[in-house]
Amino acid sequence: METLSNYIADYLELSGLAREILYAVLIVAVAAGVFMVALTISGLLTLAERRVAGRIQSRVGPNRVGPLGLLQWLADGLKLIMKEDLVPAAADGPLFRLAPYLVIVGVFAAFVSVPFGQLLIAADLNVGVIYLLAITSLVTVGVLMSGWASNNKWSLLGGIRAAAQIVSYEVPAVLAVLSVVLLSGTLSMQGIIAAQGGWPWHWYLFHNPFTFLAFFLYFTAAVAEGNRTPFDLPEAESELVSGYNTEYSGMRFAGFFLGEFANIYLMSAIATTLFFGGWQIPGVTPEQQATSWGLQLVGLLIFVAKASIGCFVVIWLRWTFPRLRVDQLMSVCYRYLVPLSLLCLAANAVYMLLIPAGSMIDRIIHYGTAAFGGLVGLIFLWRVFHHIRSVGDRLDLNVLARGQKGRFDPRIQARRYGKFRKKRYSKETG
Amino acid sequence: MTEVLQSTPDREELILNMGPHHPSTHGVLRFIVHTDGEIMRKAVPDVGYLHRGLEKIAELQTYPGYMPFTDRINYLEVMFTNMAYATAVEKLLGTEVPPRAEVLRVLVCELNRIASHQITLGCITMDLGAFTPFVHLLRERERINDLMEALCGNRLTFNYMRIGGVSQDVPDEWLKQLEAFLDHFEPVIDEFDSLISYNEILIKRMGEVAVICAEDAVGFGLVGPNLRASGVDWDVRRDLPYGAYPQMDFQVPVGMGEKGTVGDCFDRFIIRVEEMRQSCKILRQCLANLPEGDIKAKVPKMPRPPKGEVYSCVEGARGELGVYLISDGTPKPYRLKWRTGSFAGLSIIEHISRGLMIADLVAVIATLDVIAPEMDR
Amino acid sequence: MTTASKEICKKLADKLGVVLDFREEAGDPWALIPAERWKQACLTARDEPELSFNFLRSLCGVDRPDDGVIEVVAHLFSYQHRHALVIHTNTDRSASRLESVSSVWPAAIWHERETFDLFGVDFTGNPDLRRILLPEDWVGHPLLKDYEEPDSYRGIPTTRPGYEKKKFGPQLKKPAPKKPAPKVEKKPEGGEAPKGTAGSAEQK
Amino acid sequence: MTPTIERGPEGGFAVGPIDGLLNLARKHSLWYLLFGTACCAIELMQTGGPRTDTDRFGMVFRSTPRQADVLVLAGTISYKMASRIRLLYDQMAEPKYVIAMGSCANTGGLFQESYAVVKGGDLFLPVDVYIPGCPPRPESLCEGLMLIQQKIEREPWLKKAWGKYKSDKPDPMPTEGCEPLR
Repeated sequence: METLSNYIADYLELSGLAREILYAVLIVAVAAGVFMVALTISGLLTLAERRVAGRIQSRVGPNRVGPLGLLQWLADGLKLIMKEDLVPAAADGPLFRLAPYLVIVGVFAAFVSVPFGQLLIAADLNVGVIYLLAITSLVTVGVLMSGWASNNKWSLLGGIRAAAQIVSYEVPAVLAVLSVVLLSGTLSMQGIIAAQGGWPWHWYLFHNPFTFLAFFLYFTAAVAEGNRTPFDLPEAESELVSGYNTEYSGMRFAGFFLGEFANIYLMSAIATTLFFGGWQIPGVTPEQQATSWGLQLVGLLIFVAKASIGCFVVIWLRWTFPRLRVDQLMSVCYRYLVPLSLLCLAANAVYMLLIPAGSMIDRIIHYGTAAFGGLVGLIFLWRVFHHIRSVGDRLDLNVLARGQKGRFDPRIQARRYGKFRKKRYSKETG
Repeated sequence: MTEVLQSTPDREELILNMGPHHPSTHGVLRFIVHTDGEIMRKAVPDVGYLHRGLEKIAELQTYPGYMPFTDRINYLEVMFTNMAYATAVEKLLGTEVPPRAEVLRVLVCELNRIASHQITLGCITMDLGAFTPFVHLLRERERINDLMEALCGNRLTFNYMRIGGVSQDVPDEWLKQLEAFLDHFEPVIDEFDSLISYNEILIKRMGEVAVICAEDAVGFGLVGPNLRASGVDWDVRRDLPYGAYPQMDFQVPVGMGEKGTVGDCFDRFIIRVEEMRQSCKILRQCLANLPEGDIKAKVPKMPRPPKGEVYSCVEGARGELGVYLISDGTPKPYRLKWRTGSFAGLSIIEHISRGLMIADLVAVIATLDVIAPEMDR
Repeated sequence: MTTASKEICKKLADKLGVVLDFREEAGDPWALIPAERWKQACLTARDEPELSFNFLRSLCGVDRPDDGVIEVVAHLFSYQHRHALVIHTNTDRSASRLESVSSVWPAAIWHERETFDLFGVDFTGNPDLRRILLPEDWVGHPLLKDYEEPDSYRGIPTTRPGYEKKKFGPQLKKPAPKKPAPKVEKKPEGGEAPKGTAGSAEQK
Repeated sequence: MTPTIERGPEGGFAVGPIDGLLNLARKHSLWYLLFGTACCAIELMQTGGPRTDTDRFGMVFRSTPRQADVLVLAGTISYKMASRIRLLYDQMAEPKYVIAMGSCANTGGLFQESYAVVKGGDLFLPVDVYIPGCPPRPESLCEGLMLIQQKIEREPWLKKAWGKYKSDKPDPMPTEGCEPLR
């Protein structure tokens, strides 16, 4: 940023004061840009969530506003702005008003150091990872504040649950991230990406078995920090009505809503950066990429694609899993995730100590992990497609009344899903 | 905020008001939950938000005229309420129902049982946080609604049965559609099992939670699937046979403590899944041996049952559904009382709620399958 | 069914040491138990191994203004012996009072509450006797045959404007002994959430 | 879909197009309250289900009244419930709309003789759309929601919002609603 400012100032031959003003204007412009990007991303994610949920549930999902319903989030946003601005009489006014902004600021400010491309980053901080982890903690304060200020017991429970959950899951998340930091030796987001490569076996995900594990630890903890199913206890609909945002309406609710979805993208982006090689293009070195605008664009697309897949997985989880209970949630964190992430950290340190980088053993472990991970992924994908095939496309369009059969074949399905029935019947007879 | 904390008499106790509008109370039902943080001291149910005075209305209607009101006793098991009332009046009148009508009654009842359990199972999963199975079951329920609509013209309040028989005969085309539905639906149950029933989180949420022992279940008057989940092998269809059920061959699933203790939430859940399978089995038998003949016995337009009283019960989707009917010889009932499963089912919650968590309460309400109109009538 | 019921009744009467009024009309037969022996009869019916009625199917009231009584009817069932029994008892209509059987079958708590709500029968010994179906501030017991509906409840008219109001209850054959206006006892710990729990959405 | 440009007495040149745009947004984002009292609640669920997917029109359910735009009175309303519904309505943020779904919510329906049923939701709430049926089919409910959409389209929103929020329907209980709840 400073270089850009200096460059423009030199070009225009500006004086000292003008340089400062230009710098300030640039900062504001970039901030606004980041805000708009984050807003658009989270808006589109709300739409994506509803469309994906629709397809998962044999529905269609919003498709009336704009082509494919692409403007649905704008309609929702406009409507929420125009709703009455309610502050409950018994609520703690200032805190109640402040809380959504903390959530928004906490999430959106983190977008500043998300490396969308090699050059496309608002601020490549040398403490990028720490900054991200620190600034997103503002969300906890906001959520807790909203729960407290609403003067509603359900909100209070939601806020307290959120605080306990986010603070607890911060621990395994940070420890998992530290493994990567240990390997790369830098806290800068760009630096971490640059330490990886374009091909999957260069990613930190497949660096060794412990980073592979660390990724899953990070992802689980991140889902929990984002309050998503199966860890969506703070806003558990069937338990706490809407949790901490029960009393919020209109624009303030939209703040929470956007914050939540921006958070999903953020955690996918961080996972992409730390474990999936970020904007690295396979077969192109960062030096080559830096020279070409086209390659920059490809890098951006690769980053966005990787992060979108992460978002999709999070949405997919949401519409598939039931919810954990509070005590189970905590025991998952402290009994399994924290020890495992400590193990990962220690094992990575030992790995770096014992196995010299670039040696034969190092490579074997690299490729072995990559092969293993690829295999797991393939088996998973195969199972997914297997299920999709056996269930078929079951949009309910009143098939029975038309006297037609759906596209799926009940016999195939019985064969594929019969094992549960068999198990149960054998138990009954036996 | 301090006000909230001070409002409780015991400063360590938080009193939560859950309902009558709460996403997990399925209609209008209210709990006053005394908690210590997340753990409940007790949950006191407060019912009556859908009290419609249906028992009083019965005293103002003629016997056939009350039939539409029976639909509203429980909108999820309309056929059962219809049948309970019809059999009660038939018992008083001493009417013999033709065999075809008996089989047709069983047929629609079992179809209705499937529809009812679909909503129940869907609500259980939804209350535990999984929204998708609920929508999938709604999708399958639409097919049953289609069938019912083709049969009697309404999707929810069927008003299909009459005193002495049923109102409409089924066309052959409808039977074929029903068979197609069964072919379609039986695998869907397996799919549901693989999608959610044996999901690890769901098992963790329901296994060993809110165990109701057999003694409590009987003492509090729990009936139907809730009673069977506690290990009491009792089914009105099999043990006090009525209608065409003696001809049917089916199993009665009983709680086995598959993922915990007998009588826990998971047993109550999985029993309903099993019952859907058994209902499919009964439906196939009905289709295979549907006798020919009349669908309605000769009953006077304005029946005047002799003076006396009768208690008649059927096995509804929520267990024994009884009608206590007193006639004084006039065309109008003197007194009519509904004995429903939900009313008894809910009364046990205060007893078992101590020590559960708020999230467990949701699971208990859902798995006990309480439904507002049945409690409040 | 009838003979079985008769035998059961006989057994019960033997144990109780009273002669029970056994009636057979159309439908199910039933036995009339004196009100003062009500709880004892229920206890016997539950505990006697030959009877062991462990399941209280239902307990309800029947208003008989012509006789000046409110009947309380209990339907019992035994899972062991698979037999059923219907027992009635009469309570005075002007001051209906009966001993609670909630200690015999816990299910009776709610059934008695319902009977209290709809008929005003005061069950002594019920741990939680308050209105269950109707609001706490409701006046009267609607299933009594002489119940009359007020014109409005909490500012909501009970008749739709432009509609004719329907009167309740079948015509009484002779003027019934007037039941005194019920006094709804306010329990201090009525389970109601106290004031100031204000929040939103009925979650208050 | 073009914005409806109204040149009515309230609209005028300047506000008309903006109003049209805002109304277009509002009408495609009707969130209804997840709340049903009786039989119609099941049909309400089915309406959100796969066949009559209201999400297509941007209508989703919210579980808290603060975030809902439409209150669907689905089913019979007892006197015990009426005050609670009134409270729910009062908790909703303006602009808010009420649909009376089914005969019971319209007039009390089948339960004219009942001592415990309110004879129509409009005795204590300003109702915008009445849907007949016992219960109405999901298609009917969809049509009801679309009638609300049409109503929104015609509203001179900006002018009204600048003034104060008020439903154009007379409120049958203009004072504090029902008696305060304990």
